[in-house]
Amino acid sequence: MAKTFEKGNVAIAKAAVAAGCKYYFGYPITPQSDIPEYLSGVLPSVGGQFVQAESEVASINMLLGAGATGKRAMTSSSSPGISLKQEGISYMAGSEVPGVIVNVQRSGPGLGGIAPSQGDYFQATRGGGHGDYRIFVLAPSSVQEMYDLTVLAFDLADQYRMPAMVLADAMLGMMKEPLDEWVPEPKAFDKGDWALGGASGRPGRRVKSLFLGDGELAEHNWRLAEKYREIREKAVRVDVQVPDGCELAVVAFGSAARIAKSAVDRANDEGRRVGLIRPITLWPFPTAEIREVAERGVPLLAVELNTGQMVEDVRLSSEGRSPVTFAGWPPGYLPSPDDVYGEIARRLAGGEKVA
Amino acid sequence: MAKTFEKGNVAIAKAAVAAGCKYYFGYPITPQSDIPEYLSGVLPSVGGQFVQAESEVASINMLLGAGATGKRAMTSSSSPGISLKQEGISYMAGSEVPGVIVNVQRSGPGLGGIAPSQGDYFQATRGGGHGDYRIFVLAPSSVQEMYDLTVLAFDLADQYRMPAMVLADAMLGMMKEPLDEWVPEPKAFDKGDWALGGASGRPGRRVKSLFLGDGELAEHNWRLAEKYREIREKAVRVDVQVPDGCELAVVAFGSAARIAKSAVDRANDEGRRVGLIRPITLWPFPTAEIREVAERGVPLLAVELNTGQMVEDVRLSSEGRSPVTFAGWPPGYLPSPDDVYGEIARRLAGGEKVA
Amino acid sequence: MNHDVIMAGFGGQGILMIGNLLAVSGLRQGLQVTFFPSYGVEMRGGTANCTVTLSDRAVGSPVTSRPFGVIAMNEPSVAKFGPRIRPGGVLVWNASLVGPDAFARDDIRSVGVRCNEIAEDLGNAKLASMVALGAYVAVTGVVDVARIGEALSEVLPEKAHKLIPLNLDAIEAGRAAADEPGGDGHG
Amino acid sequence: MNHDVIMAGFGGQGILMIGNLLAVSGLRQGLQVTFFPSYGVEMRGGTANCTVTLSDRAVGSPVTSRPFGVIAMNEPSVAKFGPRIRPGGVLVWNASLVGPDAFARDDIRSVGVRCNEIAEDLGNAKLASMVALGAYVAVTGVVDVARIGEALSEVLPEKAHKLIPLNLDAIEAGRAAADEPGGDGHG
Amino acid sequence: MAKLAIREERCKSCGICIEFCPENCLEIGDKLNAQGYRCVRLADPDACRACGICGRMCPDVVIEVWK
Amino acid sequence: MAKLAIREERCKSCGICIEFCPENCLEIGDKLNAQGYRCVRLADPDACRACGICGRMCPDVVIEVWK
Amino acid sequence: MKAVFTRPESLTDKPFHFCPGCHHGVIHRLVAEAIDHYGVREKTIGAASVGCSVFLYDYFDIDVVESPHGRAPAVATGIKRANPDRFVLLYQGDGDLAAIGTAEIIHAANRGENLTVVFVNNTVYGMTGGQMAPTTLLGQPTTTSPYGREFGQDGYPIKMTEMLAQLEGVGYAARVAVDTPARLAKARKAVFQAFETQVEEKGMGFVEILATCPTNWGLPPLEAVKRVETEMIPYFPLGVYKERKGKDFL
Amino acid sequence: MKAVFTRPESLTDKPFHFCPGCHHGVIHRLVAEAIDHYGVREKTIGAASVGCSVFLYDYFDIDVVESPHGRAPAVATGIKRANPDRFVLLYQGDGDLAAIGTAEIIHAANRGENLTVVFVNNTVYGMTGGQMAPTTLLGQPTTTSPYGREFGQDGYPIKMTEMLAQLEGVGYAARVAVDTPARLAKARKAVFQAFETQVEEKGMGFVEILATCPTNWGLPPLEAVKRVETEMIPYFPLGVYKERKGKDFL
Ligand SMILES: Cc1ncc(C[n+]2csc(CCOP(=O)(O)OP(=O)(O)O)c2C)c(N)n1
Ligand SMILES: Cc1ncc(C[n+]2csc(CCOP(=O)(O)OP(=O)(O)O)c2C)c(N)n1
Ligand code: SF4
Ligand code: SF4
Ligand code: SF4
Ligand code: SF4
Repeated sequence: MAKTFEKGNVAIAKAAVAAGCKYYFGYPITPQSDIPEYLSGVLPSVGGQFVQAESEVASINMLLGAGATGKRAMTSSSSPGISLKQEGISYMAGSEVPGVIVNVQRSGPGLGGIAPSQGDYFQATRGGGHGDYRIFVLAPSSVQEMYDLTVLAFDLADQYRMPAMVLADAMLGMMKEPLDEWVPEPKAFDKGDWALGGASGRPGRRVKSLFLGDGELAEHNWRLAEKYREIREKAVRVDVQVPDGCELAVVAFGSAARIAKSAVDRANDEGRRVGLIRPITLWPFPTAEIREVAERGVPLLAVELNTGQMVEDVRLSSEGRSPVTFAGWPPGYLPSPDDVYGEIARRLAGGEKVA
Repeated sequence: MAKTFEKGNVAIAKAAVAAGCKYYFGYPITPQSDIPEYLSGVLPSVGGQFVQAESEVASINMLLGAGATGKRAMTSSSSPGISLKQEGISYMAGSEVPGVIVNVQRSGPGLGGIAPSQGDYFQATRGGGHGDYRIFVLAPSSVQEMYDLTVLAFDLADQYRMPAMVLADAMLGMMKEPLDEWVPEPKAFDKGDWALGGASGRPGRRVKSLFLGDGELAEHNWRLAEKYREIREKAVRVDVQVPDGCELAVVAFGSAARIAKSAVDRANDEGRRVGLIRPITLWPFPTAEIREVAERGVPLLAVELNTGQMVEDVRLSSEGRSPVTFAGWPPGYLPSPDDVYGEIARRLAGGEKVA
Repeated sequence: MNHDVIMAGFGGQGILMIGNLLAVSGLRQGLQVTFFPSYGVEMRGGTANCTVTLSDRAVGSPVTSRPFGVIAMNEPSVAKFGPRIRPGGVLVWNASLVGPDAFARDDIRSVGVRCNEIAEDLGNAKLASMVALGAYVAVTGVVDVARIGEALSEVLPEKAHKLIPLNLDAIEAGRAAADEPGGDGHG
Repeated sequence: MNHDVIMAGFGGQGILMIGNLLAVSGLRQGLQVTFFPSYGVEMRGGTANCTVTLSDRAVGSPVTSRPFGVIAMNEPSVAKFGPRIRPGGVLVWNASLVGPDAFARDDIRSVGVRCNEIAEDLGNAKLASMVALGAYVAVTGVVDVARIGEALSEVLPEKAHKLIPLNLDAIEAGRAAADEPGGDGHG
Repeated sequence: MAKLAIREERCKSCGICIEFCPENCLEIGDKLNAQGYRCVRLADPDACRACGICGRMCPDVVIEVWK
Repeated sequence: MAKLAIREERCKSCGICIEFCPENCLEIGDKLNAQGYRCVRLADPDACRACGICGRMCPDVVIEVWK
Repeated sequence: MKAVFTRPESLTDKPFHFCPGCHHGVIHRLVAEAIDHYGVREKTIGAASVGCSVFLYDYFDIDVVESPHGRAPAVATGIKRANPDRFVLLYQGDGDLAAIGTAEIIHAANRGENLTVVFVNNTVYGMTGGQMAPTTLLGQPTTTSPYGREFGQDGYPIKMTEMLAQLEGVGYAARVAVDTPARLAKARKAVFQAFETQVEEKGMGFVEILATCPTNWGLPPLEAVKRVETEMIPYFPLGVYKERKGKDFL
Repeated sequence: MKAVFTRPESLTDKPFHFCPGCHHGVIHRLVAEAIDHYGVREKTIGAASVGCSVFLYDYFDIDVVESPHGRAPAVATGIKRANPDRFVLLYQGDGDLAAIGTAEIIHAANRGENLTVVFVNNTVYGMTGGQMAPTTLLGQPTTTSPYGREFGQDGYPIKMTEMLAQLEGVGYAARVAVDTPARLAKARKAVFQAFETQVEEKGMGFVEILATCPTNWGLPPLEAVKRVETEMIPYFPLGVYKERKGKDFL
């Protein structure tokens, strides 16, 4: 099939259908409403269900319900709506229910605005909900990746029985690019030993996060921690372009990485050696990969569309091995490649004291 | 007045009244319901209002409303309820509305249980809501501090026009200790230039977080970031007990610090030299103070009632200057001083590989 | 001095009441005290327990894994907390609900008291845990009995003050039972 | 080749439509393209703009601070984006709503077109931005006009295909207007 | 003949079965169960006509009834 | 005599005032305002009896009416 | 011998943790009887809620998912939409359904979700220690209305069945009590009807059951049972508020 | 000359950002007239909501706090409880009030908060681009009900005024429209009544106003205005649903 020219949001919606997701629960919010709009038209025709919930709180809980029965399902929203889903996300993580959650980030805090932002990095990667848990956080940086990583999110969610979030933003959601709508091979995940479907020929089973027996909850938490450790080892995805001899490596994800890429290209065109590290999974974060670059002594520059969030993970990766600096643009002003180039140039000129 | 023997939760409620808080909005949840229960009896008699809201979402928004008019007000809840307040907290931070939020943490993730936990450290310090914002996070570690830090929370909230959270847990909330119910001097905070009370003799004004003008929101975010920077410089509180020659320093807050204290005492009684660092403000985190200890080469052991959250801030403080290890007990098993002592002893014996 | 005791039983047996009472008695005796309940308020029909620590220094941890004393009002509590007692410590157990063979240790002092029956004899089944407290205080001497009287008037709401004598009777009955031959030990 | 153009105007003027159309035309001409709208869907009555980038290499940033071209359909858009045009670039402005004195630069090519009137003459006021696109494509030659025809049939839903000829007329009228003497420059 | 099966360990001594027994044949017994409740017992077996009301009203499904 | 003040820059050409004018004295004019709308105008001033309906029905408070 | 009354099959053998005299136990049993009667045990998925009934999953031998407080109707919607051939059961308290979960129950009802909802109204938050609920009666003291619920401060007790019965999506709505043998029999019928409504796909089947909470009312069990009749029923009238005969709403 | 119709004083001079023919403009003006009439401008605090009316604070020369989507009734409760002598005004859309904010409006009403609520029902989510609202009519296509709202899938359009009128805490509840001069006059009266209810401390004053959204209905302004009469009013009957004469609820 020839490439279509598609909006990032629509790419996510199409990927969900391609991945076999039949159930969508959501509440309108800009800049992601294309997702429910597209799916409300398409899901009925594939035997699925589109439910416009009364709120984001209801949506995430519908996802919990559908996910608990082993069915592939999705919800999507944008920043304030995602805040409202935090209790539900914590429940899903605690009850080990798979499901895909899309956050097309907009500006915050509060009502903020609808411009692109990466202000929800902490919320996504540290768990905005209560308790010790993690969710997958995938950060696409092109319309094609909006599609590819959504497909991946469904697989990861099922494989590890946990929520997976696609963390996009208003830029990636609203922009259009050519898209290859490939059809994934259906993967078989055996949910027979936990999914609910009626206690036919077996005792009733439960999907829950309440554990009151002596030490039971501690054990549950350690089991989750062990799962997360395994994921940190196995599931990291990152695009590292830091050839030998680099004077600086920019670390950026999502739309910031797009903008940074143009700036890095320009610096290299001008004869400097600047690398680019683009985390694709934000959780698990590519700590080892960045550490390796830090160990080579390459200074790191974190570029984000916020006032400094991922930079903490970069620092935690470097842990003093090489200097880490930050350049950020909170929402309300979208930096151009020139802006980012300016920051790179300042670093190369030694103009920035490193913390 | 002689010391009373009081529950931590009640100490918070009494401190709120002493600090001049007249308005409380909340929804019942264990293990903090003593707070609304106490206040429902007392507030009417001081000319205040106790409102049992229909939910935690409503409570935080009532707080937003009362706070926007410059009145001292409070809400309290426990972990899942705090997750539901995240959108509202982000709005308060974005609109610069003061208010006190109490989280008496229980076990998570999900429904979890009602046992003590420190699983919400990330949520509290990184912002569980969307966007770039911070709130004060104060971590009492005795019933007296439940009182003292609640009083402080009201002052900090008013001084910096932002939410302040008292982050306690089921242990501190339910335990009883002697309490000195001192009466704070009323501090005067001038709210005349922003609080709402009717546009009498002046144009209408607004309390809001939506900024759509060109670059306006970016500017707003930078202004907030600058405020946060100032707070980081001025408002850190920490109790550092790391005499020269220490072989190890334990870093712990809240109830974990109580348990750790007994373990550290035992180690010192046995002739070892072990220090204790107790962050009192979790945000702003005592980065410089811990860094100073790390610079002295003292290995750091973070002890928490979770699977590892504050330890990241300890690592970010050390940034490789001295080794940082972690010992944690997620909820469901409450460690005894012996458990913590065991971990200390292992470190002293060199038994733990440092990451 | 550092005296820590865990009291445990069914929710509703008055465990938290006696813990609180002992703590306030200690406080009024000039000790440093903490009282830490572990009670499933969100879990009906569960068990309740609390830890009271009395010390002449500031109390660090309000929880303990190896207490000096245990008051166990039902069988699960004996099973759970009995083994944790430090050698040389004290166990008071409710012989009304716990059989004599439930638990044995030679390195502690173990006192069985028929708390329910004694309380019912006093006319109020709810006093069972007060009886146990009386026995515990008698055996350990951790606080003066007089302090308990004072603490009762501090802890009980005004309108319940008329019940103080009855409570003191229960304490006294517990003391007496602990002193009885055979009240001590596993029989 | 790396051609970036910002189109801007009131919400509802069809800005996103022409941006999308230009991008698809480029795509069908074998170029790499991105289309990035910046539209206050949650803000009625606001302004809309979009950036289209056409390149023979993979497009990095879909946003630009200094575009080659600008199509400005109202006065605020001229004021906002006009100054950002790279020297040697192109500005097409809507002379129906923007006065001739609104903006002047000597280092770019500036083309005023009475888009609203031309569109109304064609019988549909909504074609104004299509007229502007016609002028822009004529001036810059960034894509073949034939590609726009193809792109129209890809972009418009089947039932709107009957409107394709009218749209092409608008493109053509825009081209013609741009060629007119006086259509070029500030007058 | 009526048969009542009373699972004594489950009785919470609430008295509801006694209150609603139309023949007044139940009463609170002397025995403490492990939960500390004095369990209900069939005081007057002959009067019982196995109507089943005690079983149905009991919140704890303590009593089963056969005829 | 009736006086209509029409703030042309605010008119959005919705036509509501025209529709509800009982005397049919309003119409859409030729002039484009800066927002690109052709503003309403009083076509027949003599017919206007200053009832105020146009002002009240206009969603944009474009028209004020005096008598 | 013939069984006059025996434990229903879909109840597990686990003893209830409820307080003495608490009506949750009776209501659990009625629900189990309905599950048995309609033979749906093997195709039922329960959406448990948070409250004293949170351990539902220990007592019913069915599949259960735990919902966050108040959100069971949303969780159940997710289950039912993804599994229209399953039987989906909700059991919610008055804090859960009438306070925090107001939006969820109203919109699940309004969408006409085919669900069976058992709503236990005991006029307080039981599990958390007796705080005021939206259903608390005027004058009733609770731990957060220590001077008694007062309209000017706290509003009137809310009548959920009346409110929900108005919505087209609701196929059956009734209020019953289990304080006497006669009312218990009616309650049983109502619970069965609420099941049947789902079985026949007539929209939401809703039954509100007035219940005791002796512990938080501070009353001995038998006095608590009496209060249902003397104080609750007068304010919360019993009866069937809606009964759709056919699928006439489609 | 005598003014027949002039701009109310408490409206700022800022031009509305609404689409051509959108009734939000008329309703804003009515509200401003009520503020002027009751002389409460200097003591009013508005709780703005999220929707096309989010810029309320630009148009009214009053103090305003911005509420999260749907939560204005909670925000307003906080304001009013802490400032009982202030006049507190809410202005909410149907997505805001009847979907995400269902629990907040019902409980503010049930608590009898002294608030004035202007509820603009235009059967869609305007600001976000025309998605289905709980009030969307059966058969009405929207961007998330592209085949038209269908009961089996989406439920019936919800009638908030009828639901709220039942609650004791509501002092006044009416549904009006502004599509013709005659109805506009009645609507003005109803808005005034909703103000008066708060002024006289009779509980919540609630007025639902049927309104156009030409943009998201895909209709030219005049056709949109006609739809109010032909499609909306038949389903959402106009009238006063509740009017408390005295403080008889106290
Ligand atoms: C988000 C959240 N808020 C609050 C709670 C605490 N909580 C647990 S159960 C409950 C209410 C119980 O009352 P009800 O629903 O009436 O049921 P009952 O216990 O009386 O049967 C509350 C408030 C919670 N678990 N989660
Ligand atoms: C928590 C949250 N969810 C969703 C949104 C997106 N949103 C903004 S306005 C709106 C609905 C607007 O519809 P309505 O209330 O009917 O008002 P109208 O625009 O039609 O006047 C929505 C869903 C938001 N801002 N916040
Ligand atoms: S009703 Fe049940 S629990 Fe109550 S006394 Fe009778 S048998 Fe015991
Ligand atoms: S009603 Fe107002 S906006 Fe509409 S045409 Fe008339 S003056 Fe213009
Ligand atoms: S607290 Fe009340 S509702 Fe809960 S089990 Fe006890 S009596 Fe029943
Ligand atoms: S989108 Fe609809 S509600 Fe919003 S301003 Fe336009 S017409 Fe009015």
